[in-house]
Amino acid sequence: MNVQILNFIIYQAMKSGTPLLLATLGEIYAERAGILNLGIEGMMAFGAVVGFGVAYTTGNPWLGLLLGALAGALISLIHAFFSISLRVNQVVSGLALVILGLGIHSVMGKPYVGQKLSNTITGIISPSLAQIPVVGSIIVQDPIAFLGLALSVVLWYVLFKTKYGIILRSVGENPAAADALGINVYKVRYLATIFGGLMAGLAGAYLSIIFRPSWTEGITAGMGWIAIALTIFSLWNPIHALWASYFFGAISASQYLLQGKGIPVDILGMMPYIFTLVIVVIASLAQLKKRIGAPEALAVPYVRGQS
Amino acid sequence: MVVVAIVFGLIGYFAAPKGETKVITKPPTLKAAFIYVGDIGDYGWTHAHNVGRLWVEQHFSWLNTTYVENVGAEDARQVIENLISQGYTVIFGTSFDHMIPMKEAAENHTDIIFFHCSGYIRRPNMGTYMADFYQLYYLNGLMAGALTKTNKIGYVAAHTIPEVVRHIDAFALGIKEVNPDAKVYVRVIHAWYDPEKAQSAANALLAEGADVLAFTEDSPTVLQTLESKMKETGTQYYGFSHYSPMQDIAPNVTVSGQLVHWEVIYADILSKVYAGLYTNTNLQDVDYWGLLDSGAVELGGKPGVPINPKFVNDLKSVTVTDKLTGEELSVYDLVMRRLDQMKDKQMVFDPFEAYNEPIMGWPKDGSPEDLQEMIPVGHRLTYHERLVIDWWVDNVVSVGE
Amino acid sequence: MEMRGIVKRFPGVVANDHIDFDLREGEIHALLGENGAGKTTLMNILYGIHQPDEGEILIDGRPVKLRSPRDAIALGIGMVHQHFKLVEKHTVAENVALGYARRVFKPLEDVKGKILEYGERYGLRVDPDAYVWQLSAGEKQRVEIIKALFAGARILILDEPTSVLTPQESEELFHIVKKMREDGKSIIFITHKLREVMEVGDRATVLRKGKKVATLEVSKTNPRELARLMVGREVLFEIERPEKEIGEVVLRVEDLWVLNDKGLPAVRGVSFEIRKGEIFGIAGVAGNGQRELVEALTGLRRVEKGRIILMGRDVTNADPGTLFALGVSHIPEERIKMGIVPNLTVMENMILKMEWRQPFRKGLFLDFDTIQSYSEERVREFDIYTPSVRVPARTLSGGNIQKLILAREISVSPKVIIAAHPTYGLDVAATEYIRNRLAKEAAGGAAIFLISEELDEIFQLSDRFAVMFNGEFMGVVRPGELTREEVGLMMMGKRLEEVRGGA
Amino acid sequence: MPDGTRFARILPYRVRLEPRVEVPRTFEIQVRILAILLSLAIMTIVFLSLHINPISAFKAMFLYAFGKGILSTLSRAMTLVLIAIGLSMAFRSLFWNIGAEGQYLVGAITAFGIGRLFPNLSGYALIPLMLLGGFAAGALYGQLPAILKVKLKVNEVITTLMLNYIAIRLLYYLVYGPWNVKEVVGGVEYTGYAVTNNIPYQAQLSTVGNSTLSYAMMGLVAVFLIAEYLIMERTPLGYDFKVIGDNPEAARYAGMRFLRLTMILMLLSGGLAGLAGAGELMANQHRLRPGFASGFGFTAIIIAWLGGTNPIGILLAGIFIAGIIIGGYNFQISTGLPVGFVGIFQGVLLFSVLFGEFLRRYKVKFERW
Repeated sequence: MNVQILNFIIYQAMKSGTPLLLATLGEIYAERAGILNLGIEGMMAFGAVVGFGVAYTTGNPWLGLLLGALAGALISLIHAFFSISLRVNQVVSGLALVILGLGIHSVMGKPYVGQKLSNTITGIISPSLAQIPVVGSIIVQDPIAFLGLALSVVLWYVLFKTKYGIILRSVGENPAAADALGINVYKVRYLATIFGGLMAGLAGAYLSIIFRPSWTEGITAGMGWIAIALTIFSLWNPIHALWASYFFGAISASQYLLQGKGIPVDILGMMPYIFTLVIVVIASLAQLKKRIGAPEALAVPYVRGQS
Repeated sequence: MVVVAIVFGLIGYFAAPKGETKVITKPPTLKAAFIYVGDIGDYGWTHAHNVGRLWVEQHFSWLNTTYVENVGAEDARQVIENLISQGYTVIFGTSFDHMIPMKEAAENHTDIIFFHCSGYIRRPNMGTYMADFYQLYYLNGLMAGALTKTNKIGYVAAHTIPEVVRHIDAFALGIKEVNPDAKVYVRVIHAWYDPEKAQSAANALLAEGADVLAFTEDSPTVLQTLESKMKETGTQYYGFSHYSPMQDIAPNVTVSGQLVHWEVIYADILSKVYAGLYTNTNLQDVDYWGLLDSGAVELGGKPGVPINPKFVNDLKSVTVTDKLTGEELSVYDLVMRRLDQMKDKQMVFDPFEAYNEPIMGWPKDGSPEDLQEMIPVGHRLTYHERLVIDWWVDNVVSVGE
Repeated sequence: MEMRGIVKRFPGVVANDHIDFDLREGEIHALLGENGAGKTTLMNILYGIHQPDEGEILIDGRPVKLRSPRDAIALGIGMVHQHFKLVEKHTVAENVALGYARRVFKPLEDVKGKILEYGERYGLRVDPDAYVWQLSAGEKQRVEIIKALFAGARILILDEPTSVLTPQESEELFHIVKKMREDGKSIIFITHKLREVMEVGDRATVLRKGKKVATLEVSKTNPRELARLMVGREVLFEIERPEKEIGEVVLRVEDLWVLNDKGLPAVRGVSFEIRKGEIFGIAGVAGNGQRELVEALTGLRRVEKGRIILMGRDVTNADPGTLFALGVSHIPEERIKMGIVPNLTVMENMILKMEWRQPFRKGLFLDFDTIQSYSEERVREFDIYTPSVRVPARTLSGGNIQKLILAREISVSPKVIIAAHPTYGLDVAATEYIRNRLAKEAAGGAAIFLISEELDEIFQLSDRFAVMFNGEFMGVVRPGELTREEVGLMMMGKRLEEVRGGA
Repeated sequence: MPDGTRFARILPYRVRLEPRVEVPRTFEIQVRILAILLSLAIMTIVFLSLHINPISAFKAMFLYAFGKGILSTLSRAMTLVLIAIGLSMAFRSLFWNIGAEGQYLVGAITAFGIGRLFPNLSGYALIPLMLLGGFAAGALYGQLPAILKVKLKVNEVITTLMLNYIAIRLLYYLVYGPWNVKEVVGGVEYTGYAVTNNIPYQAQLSTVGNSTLSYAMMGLVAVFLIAEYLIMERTPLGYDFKVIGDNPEAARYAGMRFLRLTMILMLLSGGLAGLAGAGELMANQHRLRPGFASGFGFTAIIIAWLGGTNPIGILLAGIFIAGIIIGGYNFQISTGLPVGFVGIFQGVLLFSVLFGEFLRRYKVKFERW
């Protein structure tokens, strides 16, 4: 395999992997707190359109990213309210969020159709470095890609090595226990859900502002669903999420290398999904074996005094 | 629900100022409706059609138009019935998907006039129209062949339907004419619109060594990818804009491209309908095939700019021989000469004519090895042969299928 | 601390009816009452889990509002719940740090030291790095107490602390509690076991049906008086045991090995047999393999090794459906979680497991007329209190739910009845009814396998019983052969021989 | 009984939620009507915030959908309801079948394949054969998630979703590959286009007038609505489904055979989606094309939830949602507003239904702090 190909795969793994990673990290935190949010697709779409709108009108991509993320957080509040306060079924609430988010994004996006961002965010431009095998394709990545990398480490540390991590995990495992120690379960869950929305919104804004700095509808193209699969595959561990996302990015990119070699395009096109299917099965097997697994209280509304 | 309200407040903020709402002023005497398969937001196919619609809307005081977007075949008939019930008497279906529903509707409503784009079924009250790019792709090919350093030229294809095959072949023929060593690599994403896939496919082609890309996908993604790759790696890449003006989106890589002017066709059709030349009984053989001579299509990545000035000199510096006259000239001049020849109604030149040597190719469902003579010397593909073209020119060496 | 005129209503019931309760510095105050008397509710109010509808709470004479445990903890109130509130997947240290880590980073460092320190001071020994799911009930309880101490509790509420402990572990607990009293802490000790009140209590408050009956100095009273106050009448310590003869072997278990959820052997080579008309009891502290044994017998858990023979037929690893069809009824430990389908009606619950059987199924369809009349008979026969058989089962009280299950399981005249903690958490009336009913069924010729943590129940009902410890039988004896204490020793892992030898 | 969720202290009241012990049937209906009204109210706010006259917007939508366009609405409703029936069964026994889209597709694909295989069979044989094939295909496609869920505890939301994508790719493969169109028009054979040939004429279901509302589909919907009711409410099978849905532990305790039951469940749920796909192909579209998958499987989820546990409810919900979709086009035509509003409407509606669910389950009590 020559250098270009190698660099391409690594480059693409990180490039298409980053939005997945961001969204997955958010979902991991939400689910660790016991909130299943299937609405990622919708939150991403909303974040994408708001982010682009802001970046476009203000000309400031960073502001776009910020508000895009906030938009994701805002819309995630709906899910938080319904699943935490109203204790409704979280699966359905999540689906509703998807439908709603996609609808809003198409309506809000209309004015920006075919528009291009005057200035966007790029990585270090250094042709000489870019040629270096492996390293080159990483160096040229944009800041947010690195942010994702850094976040997965930080979030891993916070989750497993800090007091907040203990609180978050406990709320997802046994809310009654946390409650008995005076921890506000509802607050923690709200925050976790909002954080999930924040990350999904960021992922969306990343797509519209950095991944391809121009507006076209349907920009999320099912990534939100993949993120949910990756959450399970990574066994709710931010570090696993990192390589899982990159691996998925690599797989879905490499199908184009295999084209023109006799395999039908669409069979190749199935690869990423079959792959996801397989890894989720593997993950489930792993769960059955080890004591790791979905948080005990995942998707179970907490009612003080019950259970 | 508070949140919901806030969220919609936001939409209000973003969408309200620009959110278009039709106001009907002049008393319409002809009501025409356009059915789009995609979003007018795709900045590709549907967008281009909508530009055409707006043009006629503005220029014909006697005309009033409307449109419906995101109409797939499953709903086309319902939508058509609805439009008819609202008094629209001319209905344009802009997607191949609309062919069958329109045919059925045409048979049910013989008093209504239908025009279907990119299809092949006609009825006494249903004509067809198409603006085709193969000549432009050929011209793009001439430039691509001259500019490539790696002799590897990539093409990101949405689907390998005849239209796209025709374009890729014309592109390949252009390349071959100026640079016999250059090869064409085709990557298929099986989506008319999917930026993520287009981006991956484009990068894959670059990784495989291509330095020039053309594409069929309803977004500027491929050009943007080239632009950013060029920034990152410092290598000069070349690309060709598709359907809508994209040169300004990627000014450093866009050499030329194909532009469409559906308004030309729409204006012609509608004025003829208005004048009573087209009726619900005489459309059986009305089939528009908009080429350079009609002005329905234009060379370039930006209206009025056939070639990005940035690259003019590079093209002038390469010299080739005109296979018709045998004289030496620069690729730039060749492009311009061919452009004029094809604009001319006489059609003295056509990419799909074999002049001094036969055009070799291989069947779509075959492999590059089994080459055969596809166009014998002196033959020019007939209209129908072009319409159903299902083979690749010999310098197309790798196609995802 | 003082609680005045506390009233708490829940839909349908008044859990606490104008209850006054006070606690002195450095005393152990036993809160006595049957299940459902309102003890736990009262304490949940004191701990801020519930809010009283009426009444006030004073601490050091100042009225306070307790909106959540957070408030209670702030006021130095700690509670050890009957069902431990621990995160099983986390370590002891993490469980403590959850509430009491001062530092954001390295949260475990500072708590570990103190855990060990408390271990020294009060004899609360437990390994901070152990995972909770690896701990014994006693150890878990210590973790809970440690958590309360971390909170700086001056008032410690222990809810039914001994219900999961061996007599010996209980002794340790009493020891710990007394040490804490010496430290000037006040302890509320919730229980329904008279013996314990006499042993640790300074004062005792007795509740009955949500009302306070009396508060008295333990030194100035005796078990019988307390018992009378508790149940309102003399408890009958005997139940009538109809004449019956023990018949042929119905169920034989040979060298049974079963794994628990963690994949470790929970039942290790157990063998026994039960005869027609016999009640075979299993005494022992929860978590010593009883649950796994029951699940193996009822087909809910794989048998790794050994055989189960029912009426001479090998039913090892048969599925629950088959076993039920062969006449094995199961009164599950997890009454509500397992025994009923809360949102289905009483009559639908009455035919669970039998929905495919005649006469409840006519052809493709369920015959609701038959089902209804059948259910109504059962409701009458077992005097289940319910407005109609068409209300959702979840609307029934605990006792009636248990009767519903009993009715369902017994009415099919089973050959074997597996009864796990059949009276756990039920009031005296229901308990009495169910015990009598089981005795009657045995007399009627069923073989009954009875698991219970209530030694009284074992002593009262069983013809023979085994004491189970760590997955093994410490021995099989008849009631009366051994004293409570001797049985307690066996529950602690002494084999029958040793106990006899020792005695 | 629990004290309820605490809302932010800024509220002057503490909100307590008390579970309702018994819920009268009428209340179920009231709650759903309330949900619809609520969603209309919210949409009104949305429209107003965008300076759109809500009255004219709703008129544009509903007057057409339930007036001139009623046949289109019903035709769309039939397909959706058929899917929704299966979904509501699955949801009631807690199987989150998000894969109706894929099951719908393989149903259509198989039906088409059968039609392609026996072009000369008479309609009387071919039509039932194709419908059956569609059902069978959907049913089989639903088995993998069922088995994986029971055997390996694999989350069915993911598996069904991934199978959707795979089914779409399969469709592409067939449409561009082996089943690609080959038809002669005006002496020229056309091929390579993004479509297949028509299904045999005799397999095209006859419809009311020149609408796309087919008698066969109405019949199927009627039959399966009744069937669903009987299965869920009157048979031991439905009883078992409900037990699994309400308390899986009890089902385990009762010795129910999860694998078998879940497979049967998905046989029905997936099968109905597949049948709907076949019906849509035979009644309306007559050809496969890449865009044949158009989110029906997801729309049906909303219907299943809006409709609740009662077949009439599902039917009405289906007609209502279909009305929003069909009316949505008219809404576009007459207001020129983007179709995205239809999505927003559906999202809001689904949340409103959830809100109704909440009201059905809890009494809300306000208390001073």
